Amino acid sequence: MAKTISFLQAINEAMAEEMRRDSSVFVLGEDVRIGPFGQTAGLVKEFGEERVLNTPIAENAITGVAMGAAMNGGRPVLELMFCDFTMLAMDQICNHLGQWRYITGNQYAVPITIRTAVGAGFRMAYGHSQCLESQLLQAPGLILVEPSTPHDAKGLLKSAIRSDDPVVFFEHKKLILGGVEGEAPEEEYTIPFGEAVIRKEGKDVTVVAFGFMVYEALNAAQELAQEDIDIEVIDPRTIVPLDQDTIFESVEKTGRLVTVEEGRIRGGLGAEMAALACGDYFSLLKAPVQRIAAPMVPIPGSPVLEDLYLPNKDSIVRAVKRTL
Amino acid sequence: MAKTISFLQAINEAMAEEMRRDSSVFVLGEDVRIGPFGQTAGLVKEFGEERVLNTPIAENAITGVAMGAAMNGGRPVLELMFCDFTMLAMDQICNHLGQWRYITGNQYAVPITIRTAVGAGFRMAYGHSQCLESQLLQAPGLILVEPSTPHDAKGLLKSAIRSDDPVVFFEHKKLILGGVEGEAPEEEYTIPFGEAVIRKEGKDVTVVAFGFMVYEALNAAQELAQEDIDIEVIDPRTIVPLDQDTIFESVEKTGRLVTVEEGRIRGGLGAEMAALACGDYFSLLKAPVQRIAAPMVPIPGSPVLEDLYLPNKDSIVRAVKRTL
Amino acid sequence: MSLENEKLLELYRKMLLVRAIEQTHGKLLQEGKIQLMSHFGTGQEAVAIGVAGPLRQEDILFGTHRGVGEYIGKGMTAKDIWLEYLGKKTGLCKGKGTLHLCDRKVNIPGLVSSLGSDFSYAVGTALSAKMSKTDQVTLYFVGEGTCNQADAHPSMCMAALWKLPVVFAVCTNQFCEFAYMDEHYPTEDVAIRAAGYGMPYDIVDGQDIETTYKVTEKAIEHARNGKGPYLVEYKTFRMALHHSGDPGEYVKSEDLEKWGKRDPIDLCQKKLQDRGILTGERDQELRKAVQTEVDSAVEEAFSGPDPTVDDLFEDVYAQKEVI
Amino acid sequence: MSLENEKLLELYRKMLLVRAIEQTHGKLLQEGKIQLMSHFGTGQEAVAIGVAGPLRQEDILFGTHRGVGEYIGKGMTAKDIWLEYLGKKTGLCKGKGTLHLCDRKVNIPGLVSSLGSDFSYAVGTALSAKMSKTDQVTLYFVGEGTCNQADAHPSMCMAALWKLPVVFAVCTNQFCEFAYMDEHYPTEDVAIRAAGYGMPYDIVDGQDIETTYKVTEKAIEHARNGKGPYLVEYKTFRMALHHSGDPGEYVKSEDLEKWGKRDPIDLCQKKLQDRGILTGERDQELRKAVQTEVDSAVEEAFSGPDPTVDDLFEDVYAQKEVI
Ligand SMILES: Cc1ncc(C[n+]2csc(CCOP(=O)(O)OP(=O)(O)O)c2C)c(N)n1
Ligand SMILES: Cc1ncc(C[n+]2csc(CCOP(=O)(O)OP(=O)(O)O)c2C)c(N)n1
Ligand SMILES: [Mg+2]
Ligand SMILES: [Mg+2]
Repeated sequence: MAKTISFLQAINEAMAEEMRRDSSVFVLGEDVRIGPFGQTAGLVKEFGEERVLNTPIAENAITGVAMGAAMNGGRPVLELMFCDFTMLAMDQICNHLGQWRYITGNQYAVPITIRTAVGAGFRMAYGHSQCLESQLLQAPGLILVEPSTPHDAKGLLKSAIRSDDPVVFFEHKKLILGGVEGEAPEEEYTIPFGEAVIRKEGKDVTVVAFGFMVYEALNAAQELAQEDIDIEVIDPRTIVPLDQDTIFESVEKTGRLVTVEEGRIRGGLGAEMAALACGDYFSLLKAPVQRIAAPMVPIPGSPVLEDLYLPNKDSIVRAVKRTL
Repeated sequence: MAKTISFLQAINEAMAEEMRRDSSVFVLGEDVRIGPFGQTAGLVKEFGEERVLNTPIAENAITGVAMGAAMNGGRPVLELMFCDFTMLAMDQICNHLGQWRYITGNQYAVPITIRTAVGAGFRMAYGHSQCLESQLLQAPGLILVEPSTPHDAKGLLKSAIRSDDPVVFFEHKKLILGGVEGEAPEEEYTIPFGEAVIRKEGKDVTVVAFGFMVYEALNAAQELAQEDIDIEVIDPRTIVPLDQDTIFESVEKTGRLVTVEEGRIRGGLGAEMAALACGDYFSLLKAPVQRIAAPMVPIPGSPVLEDLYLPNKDSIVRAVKRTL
Repeated sequence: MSLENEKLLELYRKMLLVRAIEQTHGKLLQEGKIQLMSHFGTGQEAVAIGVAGPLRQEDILFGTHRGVGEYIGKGMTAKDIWLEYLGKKTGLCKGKGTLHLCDRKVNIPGLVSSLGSDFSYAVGTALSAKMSKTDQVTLYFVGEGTCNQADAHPSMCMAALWKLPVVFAVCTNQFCEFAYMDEHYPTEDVAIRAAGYGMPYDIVDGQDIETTYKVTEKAIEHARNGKGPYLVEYKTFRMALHHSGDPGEYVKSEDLEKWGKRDPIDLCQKKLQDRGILTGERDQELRKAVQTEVDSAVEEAFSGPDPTVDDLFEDVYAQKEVI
Repeated sequence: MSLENEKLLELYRKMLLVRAIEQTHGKLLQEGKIQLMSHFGTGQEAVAIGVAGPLRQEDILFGTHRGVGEYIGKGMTAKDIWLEYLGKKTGLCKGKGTLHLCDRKVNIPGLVSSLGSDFSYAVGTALSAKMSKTDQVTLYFVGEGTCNQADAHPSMCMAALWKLPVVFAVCTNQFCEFAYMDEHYPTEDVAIRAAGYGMPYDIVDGQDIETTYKVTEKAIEHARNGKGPYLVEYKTFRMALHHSGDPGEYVKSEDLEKWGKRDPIDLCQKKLQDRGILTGERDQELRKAVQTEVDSAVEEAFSGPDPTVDDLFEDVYAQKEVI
């Protein structure tokens, strides 16, 4: 049985279901009792203030608190309101969180889920609009997830909460706040990490996009179809681990790769995919890999400039054509 | 007139000369009056405690103090002892330092130099051994410098201190502590950013390596020469801006690219260079790009494991051969 | 603590201006004419204006996200604010900062997006002032919620350790986003933390502009005279919601009622009238003039030039080629 | 404040063991047999052992980089320490942590590399203890220099706000690396900062093991009884240099002399002898036994198995395939 849920609801249900299932799961963050964007709204009613904990404004420390709780039997779901604020917690996330299991020789796992909102388009300027997923590529030991549909958001967040590895879970504001809806099973389900989905099959060019950019890529596909260009759109869903098999099976077919991300280009996931492409998969390539991403500039507050800054359907269309 | 100086001395002289030249230049950091690794040793004698400021242990805040001072006419040279600790200051470095000029519409520049030590090999384990240069690739507005010789260290650090843009300057521990020496002019000199140096000319394969890895690459070159493989070793010296011209003129000649870095592979500078290679420079490539870098694991304390973790001459030799 | 007539009148006018700017912002939002997020400082004007009032032009101010009080107090104009708010090329930040107000003319180095990241900037500007032996003071204006941010601590420590000319002005408006302060604080007051660094502090009423001005003036002179940092905590109440998207149900109506009776503009107006400085008629004129100032600023801003794609790539580095 | 004879003797033995481990570490370094960085706690043994002493096995301890005192105090063995120090596969952390000692058996969750990053972990472990309604206490042991780290602040704030069972034990050894504390602190004491959070605190002599033990015991019981966090500051002196590479000239010889007269092991030895608990002969036996324990631990460690390339890729994730 399927039902229609919004992206926001999907996140909310995933947390609620896991809190019901496992009493060691709890939610903490700044204003999570109300929910600045609404993902955690209502949880306090069902689970009480003890399991839905408002914290002071101190991102590095609350990340550490979640980590400490996880070392001692808790399974915290931490909300860092904007991904921009994960930069405050980079010491915890990059130096410790993903490394703790290893340096303690597997004595201590740190099963926490960090949920954080990414994305521009709301005229919030430089420090509330970034997509910083790729800032975490260099860190070992983390799982990085970014869903594009309510179905995936729910299934992947449930997997994240159950995971014994630390997960950073990115939620695009346009999906949370935009009222995006979709089908999801009534029944309990989870989605494993590392399995991409082909959102649209196609034979000419492989386009890999995640999060909100999946929709821009699908729009590009429609537009390109009118010129008889048939692209395949792949949504990796998890950034780490990355489903190389699905991506490069597609490239084997098309010989062409366009990577799409809303984050900045230098050292981004697109760079990593391009590097994989021209490394192990070099023989598959028939054309230069095209990277679509934001330029290496801060996000300006001006609506006009913000729109110019963002990758979108049009830049994807142009990139696809460059590969042909 | 040239003289022989050590890498450590080069750093020290660059700071001393700039402090003499410009009274707004000052040095701050944890224990800089003595100098944990010795780079700042002696400065306090010449310039006094006011211009050589020991700070409390608080990396994000001392970075912010340096930034504030720079907004108000100072030209601080901040030492963050280990690059691992730059993670504590990522909010300042990534969210603000490189973005301030832009979001203030060029009203406020933030001319600071952050010097920090990178590199493993000293059995210091997971959080005192990393090479985190590529953690800053995603941040706009920064200059990233990593010299491999005393000559370059001095000239580039002087340029960094004079730069009106924020610079992060990486110093490899093996170069600082290893007593590496080299020639440098007696006279005043600076080195512009964005100009790579060809450390060894060669016709078969282009190997790009920076920092300490330049020496591993040169050793690999010697070994490969015995098998009549003639590699070209390029030292970009600055990671941002990256001298694409020199690198890809070389690839035009060789058709083959090996990237080398001590940092971890995913999303590293090697990924970025590989992405450039299979993007704009795709037609030059005759073989898959090989990335040599550390694996996606924490740095273990065990000497045996640490040695296994590190890229070195042998892994470079193997990579070069894979391209042929 | 009473101020000269002219001074008090000027502060009153500034409070009116602040409220007019914010109300206009609210109206434009409601009418769907702009998307610009709002965090209004309604009810807190006596803190913001009182805190910035005693600063000299060469003094440095770090302000907050909440409204425009301290920016107006320090000398920014409604016109400059609106040009920037609307992201115009002719804005102070060329439309790139928008809400992140910055004005070099009056020594406001900008507004950070991560709360508390600028705690240390204020220590830094004060450090450089001390190093270059000017008598410039830095005032760091901050909400109580932000005082829990980690960097508050080493920043205050360094300010005290190095005896720097910086004043920490804490606006305790009882809220941190959607929660009362007591969900963030184990204590009633913020200011007592200063004692941990040997830093002097005061805790004062934030509704009376004469109090806020005078106490801040004292703290600033303390700092200017080389005696080191000072912390002042102003008790006030956020009559506005946190921002335009705030559900607001958590705010107790009795609090709104209680604090509403001590609106800082009303209090000041009464004082001015009681002292015979202001007639009802003059007051109406003043309010009208202020609204006109705001309206024409908004109008000019709306018709200002937008930046273009070239501007997107300008000002990242000193030289454009680096990107 | 006096302890039972057996207890005091046991603490004395542990102090001897700590010093023997550290002296042996120093010797191996000097002989060039190991490369392992050292930060010795010579002269501070009464703090480390006194602080860990009253903890139960199920209580959690976060220790410091300085020596092995608190680790021995909490129950780690010389053998486990040396296996890990030498990076052996049979070490507690399989040779991956080395200096970053961690022992789940005795509830030591590990040692961070960035000073102060674990301030918040201690709050987190205490939070989960409170949530799961155990009476487990967390003790966070820390140097005064590290108390300036930013996270000290929100961590103490949360501990007090949520009344968590955590004790902050501050070892003020007068130094932060190569500088006296006064280059880091605007105040004489660290502990007064606790008052800013409404947290009770004590400041005590760190040389007398009975004092350190008893005061810590009181703080731990306070926390265990649901009364919230407590901070204790122990005044001691770092007789060792910061680490093996420390030039050391900055240390005043009169300080070494003064504090040397109050060596915690000497003080405890005298107490034991005065009270007739320990004879000179028994003392020699004890010291010899302790050294033998250390020597055989070192020997066993040297001949322990090294990890292999497979181990390099183990333990990054719960499942290996993810890498
Ligand atoms: C680092 C960081 N965390 C969280 C936020 C989101 N945020 C914006 S305003 C605010 C509340 C601030 O409270 P306070 O400092 O008391 O100021 P007030 O809003 O009451 O004026 C929060 C949490 C932010 N901007 N930056
Ligand atoms: C974040 C961070 N900054 C700096 C260091 C380097 N460091 C190691 S020990 C030390 C001094 C610590 O002083 P204190 O906390 O008083 O402990 P003590 O060494 O005196 O025992 C410093 C600065 C570090 N390990 N981590
Ligand atoms: Mg507030
Ligand atoms: Mg100390």
